[in-house]
Amino acid sequence: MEAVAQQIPLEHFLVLSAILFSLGVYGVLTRRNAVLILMSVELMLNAASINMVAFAAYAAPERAVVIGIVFAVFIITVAAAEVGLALAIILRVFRNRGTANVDEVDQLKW
Amino acid sequence: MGMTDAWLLPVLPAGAFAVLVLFGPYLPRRGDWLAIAAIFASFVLTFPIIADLTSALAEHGEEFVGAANSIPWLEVPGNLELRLGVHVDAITVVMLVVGSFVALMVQVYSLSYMRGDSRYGWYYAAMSLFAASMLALVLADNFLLLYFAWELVGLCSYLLIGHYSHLRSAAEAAKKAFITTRLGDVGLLIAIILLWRDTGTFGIQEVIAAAQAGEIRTEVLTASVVLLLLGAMGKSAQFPFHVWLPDAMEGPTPVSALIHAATMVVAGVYLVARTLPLFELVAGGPELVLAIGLFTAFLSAFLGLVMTDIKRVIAYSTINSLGLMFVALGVGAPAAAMLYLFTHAFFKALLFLGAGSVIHATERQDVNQLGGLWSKMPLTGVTFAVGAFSMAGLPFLAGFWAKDEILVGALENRVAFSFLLLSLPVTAMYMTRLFILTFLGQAREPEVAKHAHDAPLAMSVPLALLALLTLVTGLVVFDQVGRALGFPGGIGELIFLGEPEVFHFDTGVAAASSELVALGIIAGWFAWAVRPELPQRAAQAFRPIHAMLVNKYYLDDFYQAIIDRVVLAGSRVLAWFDRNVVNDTGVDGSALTTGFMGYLLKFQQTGKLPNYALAMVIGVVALALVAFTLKT
Amino acid sequence: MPEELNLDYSLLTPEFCLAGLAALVFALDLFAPRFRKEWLPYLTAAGLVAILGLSFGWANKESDFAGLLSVDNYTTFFRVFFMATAAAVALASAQFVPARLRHPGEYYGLLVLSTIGAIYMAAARELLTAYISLELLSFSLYVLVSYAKFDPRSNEGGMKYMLLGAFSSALFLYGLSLIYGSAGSTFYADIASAYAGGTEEFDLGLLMGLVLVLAGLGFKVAAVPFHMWTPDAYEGAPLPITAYLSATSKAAGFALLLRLFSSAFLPVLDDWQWMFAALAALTMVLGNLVALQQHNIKRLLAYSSIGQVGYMLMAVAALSSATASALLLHLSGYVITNLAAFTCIIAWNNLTGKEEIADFRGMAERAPLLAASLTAALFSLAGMPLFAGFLTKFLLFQAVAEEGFLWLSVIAVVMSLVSLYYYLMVIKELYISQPEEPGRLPVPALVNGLAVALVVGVFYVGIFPRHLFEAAQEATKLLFA
Amino acid sequence: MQTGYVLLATIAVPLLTALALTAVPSRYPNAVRVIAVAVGFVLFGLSLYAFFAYQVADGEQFQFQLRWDWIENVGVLGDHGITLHLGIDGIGAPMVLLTGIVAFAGTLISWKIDYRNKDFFILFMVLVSGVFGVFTSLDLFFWFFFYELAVLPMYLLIGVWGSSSVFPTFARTKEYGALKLTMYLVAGSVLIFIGIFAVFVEAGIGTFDLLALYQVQFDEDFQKIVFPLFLIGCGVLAGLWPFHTWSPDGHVAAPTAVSMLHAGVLMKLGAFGIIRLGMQLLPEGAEFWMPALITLGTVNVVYGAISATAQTDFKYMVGYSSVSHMGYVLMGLATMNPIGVNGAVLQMFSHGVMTALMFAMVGALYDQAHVREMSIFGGLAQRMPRFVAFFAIAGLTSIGLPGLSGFVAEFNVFVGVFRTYPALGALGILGAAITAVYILRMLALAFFGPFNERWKELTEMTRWEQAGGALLIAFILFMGVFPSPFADRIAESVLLIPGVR
Repeated sequence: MEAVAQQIPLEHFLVLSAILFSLGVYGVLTRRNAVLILMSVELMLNAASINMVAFAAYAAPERAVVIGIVFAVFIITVAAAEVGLALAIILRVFRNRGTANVDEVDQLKW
Repeated sequence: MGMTDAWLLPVLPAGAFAVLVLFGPYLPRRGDWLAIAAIFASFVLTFPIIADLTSALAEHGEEFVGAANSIPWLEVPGNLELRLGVHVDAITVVMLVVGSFVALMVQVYSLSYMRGDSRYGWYYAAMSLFAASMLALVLADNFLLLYFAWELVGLCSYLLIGHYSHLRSAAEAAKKAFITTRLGDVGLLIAIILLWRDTGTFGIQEVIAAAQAGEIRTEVLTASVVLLLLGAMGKSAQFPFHVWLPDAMEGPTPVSALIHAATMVVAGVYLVARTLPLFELVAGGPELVLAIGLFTAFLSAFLGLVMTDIKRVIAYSTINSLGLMFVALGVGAPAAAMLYLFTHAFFKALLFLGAGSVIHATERQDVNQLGGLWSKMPLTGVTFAVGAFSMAGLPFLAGFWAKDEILVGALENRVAFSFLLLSLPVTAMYMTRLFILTFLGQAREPEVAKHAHDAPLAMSVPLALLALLTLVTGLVVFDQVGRALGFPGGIGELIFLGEPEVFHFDTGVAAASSELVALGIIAGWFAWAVRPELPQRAAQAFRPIHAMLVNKYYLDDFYQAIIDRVVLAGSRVLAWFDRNVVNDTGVDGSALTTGFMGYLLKFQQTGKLPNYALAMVIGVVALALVAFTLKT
Repeated sequence: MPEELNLDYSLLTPEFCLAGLAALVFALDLFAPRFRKEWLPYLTAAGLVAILGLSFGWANKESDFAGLLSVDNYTTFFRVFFMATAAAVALASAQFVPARLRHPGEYYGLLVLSTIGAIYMAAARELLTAYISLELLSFSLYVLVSYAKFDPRSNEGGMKYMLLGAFSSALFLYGLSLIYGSAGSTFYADIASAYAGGTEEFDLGLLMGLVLVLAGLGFKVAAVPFHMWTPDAYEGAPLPITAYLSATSKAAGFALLLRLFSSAFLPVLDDWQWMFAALAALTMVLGNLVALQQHNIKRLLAYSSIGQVGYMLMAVAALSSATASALLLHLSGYVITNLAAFTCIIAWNNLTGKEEIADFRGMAERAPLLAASLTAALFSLAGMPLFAGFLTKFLLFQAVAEEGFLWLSVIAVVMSLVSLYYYLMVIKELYISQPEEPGRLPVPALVNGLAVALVVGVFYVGIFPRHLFEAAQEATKLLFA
Repeated sequence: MQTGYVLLATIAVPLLTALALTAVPSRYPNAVRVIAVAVGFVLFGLSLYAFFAYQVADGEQFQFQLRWDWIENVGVLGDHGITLHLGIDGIGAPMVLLTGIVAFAGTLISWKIDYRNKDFFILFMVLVSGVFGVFTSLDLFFWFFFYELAVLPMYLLIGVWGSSSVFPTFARTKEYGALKLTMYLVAGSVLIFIGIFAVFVEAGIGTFDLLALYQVQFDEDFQKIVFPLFLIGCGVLAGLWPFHTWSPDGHVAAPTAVSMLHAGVLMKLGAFGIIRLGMQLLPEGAEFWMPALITLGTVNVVYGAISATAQTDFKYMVGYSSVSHMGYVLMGLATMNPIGVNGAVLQMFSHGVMTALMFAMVGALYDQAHVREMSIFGGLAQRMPRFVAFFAIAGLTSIGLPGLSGFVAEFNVFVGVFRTYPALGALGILGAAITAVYILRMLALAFFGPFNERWKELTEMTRWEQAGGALLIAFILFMGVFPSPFADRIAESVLLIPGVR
């Protein structure tokens, strides 16, 4: 760990994750295809896990290091489950509506 | 049974009223006997009171201000103590005698006049209440009880004038009477409270005493006097409140007799006479009363000339007489006023009851449909004549003495005096006219006249008694005669507060008035008996004047216009304002605005997922920005 | 992280039982073809009630599992709370599910599983645990919302809920990561001690973390502007699930919020108090105003629940032991009331298949008892006396005012006046409008019984609040110990 | 002997009755009626007892006191918690009696209700319970609790059993009337609610008990700020101009018994609240705002009277006359002197009985004729003499005729007002004269004059209506002739209101 630390400061990881996160948000806001929105969300999740690992490696006190790592693992699992679930639902929508374009799925409003 | 027990007088008829209202239908003859018994008892009970009073007068003489007796009714912290109490002195006693006697006569008379009426029992109940409240009014020792009774009198007049409630005209007349008098009552109530404010008491004598002691601020006293007068004018039908009185003829004739002769309309005169000391304390107070009285008397006199309804003519004559009484009060001769009131009670009751028996016999009351009844109903004719000429002021009839007393009182005031003299022949003229058109000449509707006949006993007896009194009351003013008639000390002594010599009989004045009256009578005779076409020609000649008189100086129309155009229209405008501005705009408006905000806001829910996400992002960014700015 | 871990699994018995129950339900549906599916709801409810009774065994105990889950009165309170809710919803679904949905087994199983998630949200004292339990609850709900697989509206609601949920949990996670970074731990206690210094120095990680955590949880409790999913999900979801959403998912969100902010972030109160105040004001106003314009009963209740969330957020903003207990009281009252309302609506929907407000006309003629219960519930929501709503609102607003947020209370009071209007609009349909066809509807006795029981609960809270109130106090006392 | 359980009973009995009625199968409407009337009678008896057992001049400001700890030591409320504290003073006693009378009369009048009369009486009982509660509570929380409780059933009572009316220029549906009334009153209570918050926080003694709060000396500026909340909040219910418009529309829409109870008693709740919360809790604030109140009160009197004159619908006329008469109450309160306040409370009682009688009569007519337009009637006196007599008595009471309750009350008010504001007093008396105009106009128009054959099938009031009317008239006369039993009780307590001198 220390070795890495000398070469790459924490900020780089944080900036990277921030960029990832923003990209994800951007994607969620701009994409119209439900699946792509889901992908953007995944980007954001990854940003979060990068943060976790980075903090675990750099900032966290000795006894809390493991938490970040574990957290990252959990995030990955949850994300996977999330994708499965979301795709199932999107599939239902596609079956019933013939589209996965979220702008056309606006029967419920006001 | 002394003066302090006088509270019994109103209580008796009041009790009769209560019984009649609650159990009337179950009583034999609907309980009319009970009412009459009660009022008769009250009448009889006046004599011991008179005796007590005269003895008290004999004892204390001058400084006797009367006997009082009262019980607490309602006490409120802040020095508001309301009591019920009686106060008896000479004026009171005169009113008691007149009131109870006339009421008794009228009720007896009604026995046959009202027979078969659908609300016979109710009629007697109301009559009892009327008598009770009038007696209470004159006995009241404080303004509050006076107002109390005052309002009840108004109520009874409302009930009785509207007795034939199935007639629209009766309902309207009753309403008119009540509302008109009530306008005056507003003044009275305000005056009472104002006086209380400065003196802390409602007792009439105490207030007067305080006023004389100068404890009441001048402006307050002035205001309250004017307002008192307002109340009196309302009840006593003084110009411009007189309009209700002729319409009040819609009631049963006996009621008119009671209202005009002894009870309601003289209440105002009584009130002013009671509080005259207050008026005298106010600069111009008496003059105001005088002016109003004079104006009223003068205006009303002419109306008598053109009216064709027998009762209306008498009604205007009443207004005329009331004007005279106010004049007497105005010139500071309360004794004369009370004397006139006393005599007037009898002959005016007589006139109305006579008119009543005419109406009873012919079911007509337009003089143009009457005539030639003299032979058919002699008793009525004679008694009516007595009443009419007493009203006209023919010498040695009751009205003559009283009117001369007033004339003498007014002697100092040239203007008033001359106006009075002017009004004399007019009065005489229209009374003559009335008598002639009703009883003399040819019957204009023969078949009606044919069936006419004198009234049954129950009606004739009161007529006769009243006629007799009309003949003699004038004489009893000389206290010897009074004594002879069994009033120890003579009524004169009572009326003139123990000094008969104040009754000045000025032969000059008497002669003048007699000549004028004679002139009036002759003129009337000439115009309506000898040359009947003359009046029509006169009417043709002076059409506008005639029209004005027939329309009562257009006053009623004027008031009607005010009510319709101003009061009702104004109220409609306000109601519109309340509904459309206050409610629909103010109240509903705010509600609608809230709803509309909801309407606008609901469109943030576009149904499009990215917008939702955007909203969340905006929320985050906004919170973050604010957080940073707060921290740095 | 405590030095030696207390791995006393017995502490988690109720949740194990719940898991078992869920498994049983799944299994019965799958492998016991002869098993009468109609019995599933009763089985589920019975099981939940049994476990509920069991969980009383931990009343007034104070312990924790591995420093991750605390088992204390707070947890017990919410255990009882969530299981009772789930049981009620299960019963309310008894007629609905066979008529409208397929696969009853999964339906009830997911119900139970989500309950576990909700309970652990209340019990968690560590961020990762909190997150996992939150996702456990959410995932079950995503499925349940879109459970009517052939109903496009249900799919749409599910999709929006799902995607936005994922988005929000991403925000939440990122926030957590930042907190972890700046506090160096994910245990509430450690975070608290890390920030014990107070809020003098500017800490980007903390601030962004707070904002993002707020966003994530705000999404869960439907606080403006993170509420957008609520009306659509409510409208799309099957009716009992709408009820469940309005009850459990909100309550769980608040359970988590309350423990997290009262223990972990209490030292940095100044940093987030105003955020909650602002959100509360926004939420109250928007929820109640927009509700005025709704014509679908589910949507109406969605917005009204948003309004209610506003009231509860006030309590978090003016955080103190008083407001916390008032919040729990209001939450309980609100949930009971809402369940009563939904029970009647579900029953009506079963009988007529309608869910527009106008379709409720003449309910008083056709199903008097339901109409009366619904009216009672709506009056309670509007905060009328004799019902739970009056007392809980009064105490809540009072407590908030006490803490110096009079302005919030004023907004709240005015907004509850506004809310009265749209509740009255529903009541008008029930009682004043005439039914389009006459005749009584055959309401199952059990439904009537459930409705009456819940309404009795409403009255109980409204008239004899003492016990519930003491429970709420016991539950919140230790948060501020 | 005095026991607070009497007061508790006045609250609990109706509530329990409402509960019990739910058990009665709606197949037996007569059973419902009998129960309702019986309970009404019991309440009447209880209130009568409470009124006469109230001891004048025994030093105790509040009698019949009863305390029951409802919630102890809850965190929100500090250590005191909330206590159900009942008790009446000389002002509460007549109000309790009034409620008893009107409630009993209301049940009698409502005997003829057929449409779902069970539900009607359930709601009616809740309403009655709430009203009793407000008059007897000495605890801010419960005061407000019962205040809302009295408003709660109103919407359904009006909406379900009320009547819509269409006029040439506008229409008022019962839904509208019910909704406006409910929303408006709750809006008023919002202000009260906020005021209660403020008082509770400011006092800082952690209790809602009024007797304890009366001891607190609030800062003067605080009083000046908070008093208007109570004044307007309660004023709404008292029909204070310009917050009065719910009253005419609401009354027009409401069924008879509800109008009776509403105009008769609920509007008094407002005035009562101004005394209890306003004047007794925040005397200096009251001192400061009273000039405003008396101005508005005078506007009430004149404005209401004039609007009433324009009305062609019985109920609208009575509704506006209520606005006008409540103006006297407000004027009397605003005088802050014993006479005026005493008169105000007397007027609260008098107007309560009188207007209840009026609404009862209007209802008696409307239920037969199904129209309320005055001008299309005529000569009813011949067909229904008793009815007209009762109506006339009510009318004369409102005119302020001596011998009837109205006079005593209004006279006190006038005297009180004249003490401080003569000009306004004169206006007030003028308002009384206008009252005479519209009342007599109504009587002449609808009841006298030639009989309109269109109404020949109309019959006299039912026995029940006559009984109810007679009950009310009995008290009108009682107070009109023997006012002291009322005045003594009231005056004593009025003197204990701080700032009244």
